[in-house]
Amino acid sequence: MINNESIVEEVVGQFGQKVFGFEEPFGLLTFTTNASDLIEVVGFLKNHPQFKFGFLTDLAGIHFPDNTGGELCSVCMLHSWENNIRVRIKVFVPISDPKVPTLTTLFAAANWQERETFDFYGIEYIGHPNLKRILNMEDMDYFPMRKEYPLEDATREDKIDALFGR
Amino acid sequence: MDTVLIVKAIIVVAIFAISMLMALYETYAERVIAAFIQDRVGPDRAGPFGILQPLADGGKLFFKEDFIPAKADKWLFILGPAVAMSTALLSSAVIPFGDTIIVAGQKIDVQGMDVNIGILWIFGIVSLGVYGILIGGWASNNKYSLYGAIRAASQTISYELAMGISLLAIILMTGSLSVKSIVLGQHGIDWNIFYQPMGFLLFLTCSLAECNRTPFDLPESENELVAGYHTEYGSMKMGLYLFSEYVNMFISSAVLASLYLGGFNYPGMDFVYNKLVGSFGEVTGHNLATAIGTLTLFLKIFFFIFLFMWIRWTLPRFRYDQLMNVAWKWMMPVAIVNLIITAAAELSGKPLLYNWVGLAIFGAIYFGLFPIFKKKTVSAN
Amino acid sequence: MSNIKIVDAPEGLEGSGFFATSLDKAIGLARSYSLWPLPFATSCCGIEFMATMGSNYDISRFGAERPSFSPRQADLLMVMGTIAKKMGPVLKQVYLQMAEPRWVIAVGACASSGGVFDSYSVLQGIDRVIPVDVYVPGCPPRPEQIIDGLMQVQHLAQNESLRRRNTEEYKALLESYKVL
Amino acid sequence: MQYLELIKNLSFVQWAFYFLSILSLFGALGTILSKNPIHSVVYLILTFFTLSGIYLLLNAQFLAAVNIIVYAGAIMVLFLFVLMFLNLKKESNELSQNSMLISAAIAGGLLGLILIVAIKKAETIRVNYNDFDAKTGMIETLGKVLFNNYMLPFELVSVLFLVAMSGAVLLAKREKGDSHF
Amino acid sequence: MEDNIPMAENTLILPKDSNDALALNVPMVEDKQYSTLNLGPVHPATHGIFQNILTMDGEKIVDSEQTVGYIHRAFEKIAERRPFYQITTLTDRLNYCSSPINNFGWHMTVEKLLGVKVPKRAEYIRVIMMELARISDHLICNSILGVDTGAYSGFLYVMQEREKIYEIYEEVCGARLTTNMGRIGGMERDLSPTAIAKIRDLVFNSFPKVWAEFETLFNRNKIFRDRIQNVGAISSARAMEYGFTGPNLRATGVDYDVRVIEPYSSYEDFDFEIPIGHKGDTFDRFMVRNGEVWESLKIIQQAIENLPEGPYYADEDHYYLPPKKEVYSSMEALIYHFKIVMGEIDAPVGEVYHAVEGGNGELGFYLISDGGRTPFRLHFRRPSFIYYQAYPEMCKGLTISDAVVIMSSLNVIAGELDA
Amino acid sequence: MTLTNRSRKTDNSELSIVENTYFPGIFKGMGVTIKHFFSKKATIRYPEQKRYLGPVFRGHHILKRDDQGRERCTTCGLCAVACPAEAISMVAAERVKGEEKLYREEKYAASYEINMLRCIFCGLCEEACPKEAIYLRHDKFVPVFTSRDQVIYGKDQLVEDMGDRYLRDAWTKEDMAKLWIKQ
Repeated sequence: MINNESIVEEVVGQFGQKVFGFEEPFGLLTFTTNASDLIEVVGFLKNHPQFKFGFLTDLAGIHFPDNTGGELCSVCMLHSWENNIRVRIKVFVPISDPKVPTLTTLFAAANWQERETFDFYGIEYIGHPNLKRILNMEDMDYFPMRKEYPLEDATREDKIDALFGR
Repeated sequence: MDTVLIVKAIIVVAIFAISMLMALYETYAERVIAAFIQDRVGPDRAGPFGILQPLADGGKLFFKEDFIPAKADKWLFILGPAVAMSTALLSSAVIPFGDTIIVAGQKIDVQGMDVNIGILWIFGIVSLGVYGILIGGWASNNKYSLYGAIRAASQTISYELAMGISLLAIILMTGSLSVKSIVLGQHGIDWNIFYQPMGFLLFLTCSLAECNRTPFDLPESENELVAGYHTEYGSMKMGLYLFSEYVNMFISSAVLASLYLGGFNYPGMDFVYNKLVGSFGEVTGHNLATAIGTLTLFLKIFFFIFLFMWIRWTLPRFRYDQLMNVAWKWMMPVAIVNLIITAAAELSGKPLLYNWVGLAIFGAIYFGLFPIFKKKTVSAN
Repeated sequence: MSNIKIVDAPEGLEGSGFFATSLDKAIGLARSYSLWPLPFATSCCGIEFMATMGSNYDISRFGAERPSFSPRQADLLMVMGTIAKKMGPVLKQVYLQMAEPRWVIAVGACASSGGVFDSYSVLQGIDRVIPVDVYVPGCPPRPEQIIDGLMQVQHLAQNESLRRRNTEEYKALLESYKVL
Repeated sequence: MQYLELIKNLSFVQWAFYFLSILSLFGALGTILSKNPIHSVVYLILTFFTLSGIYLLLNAQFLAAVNIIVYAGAIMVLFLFVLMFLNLKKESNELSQNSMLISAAIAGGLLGLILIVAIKKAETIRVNYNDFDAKTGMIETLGKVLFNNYMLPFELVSVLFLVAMSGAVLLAKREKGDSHF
Repeated sequence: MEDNIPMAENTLILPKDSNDALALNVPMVEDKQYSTLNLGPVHPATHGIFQNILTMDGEKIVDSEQTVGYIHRAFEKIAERRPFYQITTLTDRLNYCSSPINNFGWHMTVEKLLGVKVPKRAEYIRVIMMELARISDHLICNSILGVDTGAYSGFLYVMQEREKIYEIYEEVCGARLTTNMGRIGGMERDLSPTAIAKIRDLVFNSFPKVWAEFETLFNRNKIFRDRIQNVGAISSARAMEYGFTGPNLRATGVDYDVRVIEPYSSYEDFDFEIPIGHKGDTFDRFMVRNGEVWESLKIIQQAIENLPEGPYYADEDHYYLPPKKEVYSSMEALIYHFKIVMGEIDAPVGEVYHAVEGGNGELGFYLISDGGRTPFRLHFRRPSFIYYQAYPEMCKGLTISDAVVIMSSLNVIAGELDA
Repeated sequence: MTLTNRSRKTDNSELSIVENTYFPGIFKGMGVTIKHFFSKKATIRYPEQKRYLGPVFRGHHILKRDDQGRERCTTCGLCAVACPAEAISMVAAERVKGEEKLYREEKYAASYEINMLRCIFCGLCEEACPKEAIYLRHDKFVPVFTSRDQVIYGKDQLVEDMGDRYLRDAWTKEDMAKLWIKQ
């Protein structure tokens, strides 16, 4: 029976210090790896004969402004259907040089999700076949999901912001 | 002589006007029939029961800004709808809308002209109808239009063949190319449909294709080509295209009714004729009988128009290659088989019986042998 | 059927001076009952437009059932759903391709004002790009409200003179949207 | 004045003839003079039409109908069909304008010469109105002639067309691969 | 080339030496000219707005390039500035064909974060509503497939049934499409007797008939079959690569269904099957959706028959608004009322992923909470966005008519696609 | 790949020879449509016929008065905070002596504006209101607008008209539950 412990065991056994920060929030195994090892780790999990993490469920970016040196996080979530177990892998990169290797070599589904993350956070996926903005206009010059950018459209006129501490 | 000419002129003008009026109200009928089929009520605001709806559409289209896209070929852009409309109207000339009327002691055909190549005329005009679409679609300088035009052209050419061959069977039976004599040959209830059920189905299908109606409405299929060949047309030019489609439908229905459902013939017509002549006198009685015949024809036309719309609001449409397959691999062979059966039946001297016998044999062969063919092709793959 | 409002004949058609009625009225009536919509449906409101076209509400009663997806043939641009800033130029182009007379309905909160999406990517109301004749509130509006909007456009069409589209004010309006 | 008199006295048929002739000449000229091939085709269709009209005047109804069905209705549609696919913007004139003109002039002149000779040599058959069969040119007559006097050539031609058709089908199918050969 | 080797046109001649190669440096196959066709953004077949630039060889599609984002609305950014309960209104607009699924999916995510246990009755009501939403979603998709192939009437027949589902929504929550149904911790109100009667009437009487009729119209009609069979097929391995979920994946023959694999909201109580297809073509997608509608009906029938008695919301003062009467009378209730409305619900720190089976597949909510009144980060796993990538591969080599059909059978919802 | 034991293959049986002639499908379909042709029509002729929208439909906003005709709103601002579209704004004022007939609480809304084009009719304001002051009417829509100036509804359009009071079956869900039990 495969459970979180056996995965941790196996992954740590394979990669040692390259994987760290194991957590289990709400039963979902989460760990961190370095950008340089991401492909290897994900590929290992995908091709593992027992784990069979053959499905990339989700790929997203996160911005932690207070986490100096690793402000941007690219998180991907794998799912093993046969064993019905999920795993979440995080990669932290500095905002000054946000470079993460692409997962498109392993999962075709990563293509647009990485483009979206690039669009939102400016995380550059090395080796991505077509890394350009997907949802926003091409000529946008900032990454809107980063925390420093305001939500509101500056051109809205019909609101009084002074009310109720909004 | 003069009265005859005047009456003839009146008939011609009336046929023209009726075609236009029919086209106008076919748009209304389409809306209402579509609505009823779809559990709706259809237009009911413009006039009682929405009866003024076509006028509203026409009025709007006339006063809509008429513009020609900058990249379009100006003259051909204008020529397209004009050709479409005129070719649509032309073929009504040879359809006998009734028997004869007696005016000033002379019998006059209720028909634009009775040429002895009537069917060829219809055929020729129908084959020209595609020019309107082709020219208009090309002149718009829009890819969707071009695709629509190309589809229309290939579709029309393909279906004309099957149409022609299925018509040949009729010509074989009656030995005449004149529509009038074909109609006269189906006196009473001796209609061609009873001899040519398969030919009728073929011809019906082909007329659907020639009118660009569903399931053959690829040239203007709005989910694929936006509006097909008339994507760039607005105002009355597009109105002409729409009208020409409806005029075509009317003409097709009339041709179908004349060729297969006996035109102005109806069962018991001799009895009615004799009664009318007996009670109203020679001239009035004859004219009244003709009027009843014309009414019958129009009833048949209405039926076909309804059928066309009914089909349209039921069936999905073909894909381009399937359309071609149906034309060349299904309809053509079947039409040829039908022709052979008809020829044999004609030779046998008992056409009605032997047509059905031939069809039965064909059906038996088809349903008996088809599975074997199918297996072969499957194994070949 | 008895309680259906039927269009009255334009005034002046009755009585002796039957040509006294202006052409404007007749054409206005014709236009108002033949508003072919261009459903510019982007999101949720488009589904409600489907419901409006559906059997239960049946927009065809107003003669507006023939959706013209080609802007050349449409009289009424129904903008339904969020218009993002990326979509704005497309919308404007569609508007430009339409032939006069043309009307625009902004259906729903997103199209009218941006609605709940007060964000960097959403256009805060399509009236920043093209002139709008009727705003329909709701998110999405019920079919009844969409029909209300359509009837409002019918009202506008009936009361519009034939020459309105040539007037200076109208040109100035278009000029202000830089669409002339 | 004399001409005016003449024009006045023209019968309906003659009027129609002159009208159609002028129109057909106009169409023919348009065909060769217009720059846009599509326009040329449209002019050519017009020419076919007027020619059909002239056939009708000659009481050759069948010929008129067939002319429209086959030429205007089918062949020209295909022409137009093919032309639409072509990229018309590109000038594909390899010959210069001058050499084209010269060669066209020579060819046209030769053709004209032959025509003149032929017409000069030709005997005009005068129709005897008394025993002229009004049905000449009608389908019945045509059919009888075709299937009696010219039975063999007619059948041969149909066989030829069949061969051509099957050949065309085979050629068209070849594109897919060599499995059909 | 004086040698007398008979040369067929397509015979490939191998160069003998470099000189010969130069002489043969003529393209053997004429360079084909491709045209491009712009399918969208304003095209009737793109229900919702996205663009496909198709490279066409005649009627054949050689390649296509997609542009999305025409209704990008920045859900995730807005969500970072809104209290949890207001995000429900955003989820309404994700996949607007099946809003209740999104609503409840979000509520369940937050409940998972807060550790709220929802009573059985609320879960059953949720199941009923979610399955109704699934039906209405599949209705739209399948009948639009009919519209795209040219048969319009079937669409209007089933839209009447959809209208009935709307009426049920209206009875339950007060809106038709963007339902904003349910609250964190349960439902905002119980099912009314009218609503129950309407649901019963729908699932036991009217709907099965109409759906059977719809199937007669389409399932065995050869024209329709020919249009959709063997069109846009994708293998299950490829589909997995592309992250397909939901009916589109099941059409390829993989029976992955979140409702069964990771049952939520009491789905384990119900007996239903997972219809799966054979080769993943458009016909399979159509049939899988058809089958799922029947299965959803079965689930609703079971749920409405066995609807448990009891409260319809979790008895959690901190998260569920107190009754209005208590707000007037008790100070405590008033404080909770203010706190909940202001969004100060003391959410724990943590990250949650919760997936539900949405109309188009696995709809996931990835929520990171830093304890504030709003999510720190909320990411929606939108199935349409992920599987729509496969579209160019699916329509390559087919005709434009097929492209349209594939697009509508994929059921790409623009709101979900662009978020 | 099968992950569960609950999967069922869909029917993809081949069409029979007869069905391959197109006719059975066509005739069946036409049978269905002609049946609908003669069936009862589902259409609601809207401006004349109106549908009952259910007891909880979220339509036009209304600021309720109590039975003495006093405005209930106390300008606490919860509705504005709860509004996801941020469409509500208000200005509070203190009630002065002599105004007890007008306002129920000590604080009242000097102005209360809702931007009707922003509003998404989610009903959160109604739920947030502790004073049962704001309601979304179940019997009335917001009308359509023809210009931007009309869209911000002030108190004159929102406050209940005592001559034409807004009534509904139940004002809170608890009342409603009681009502259902009676049924």
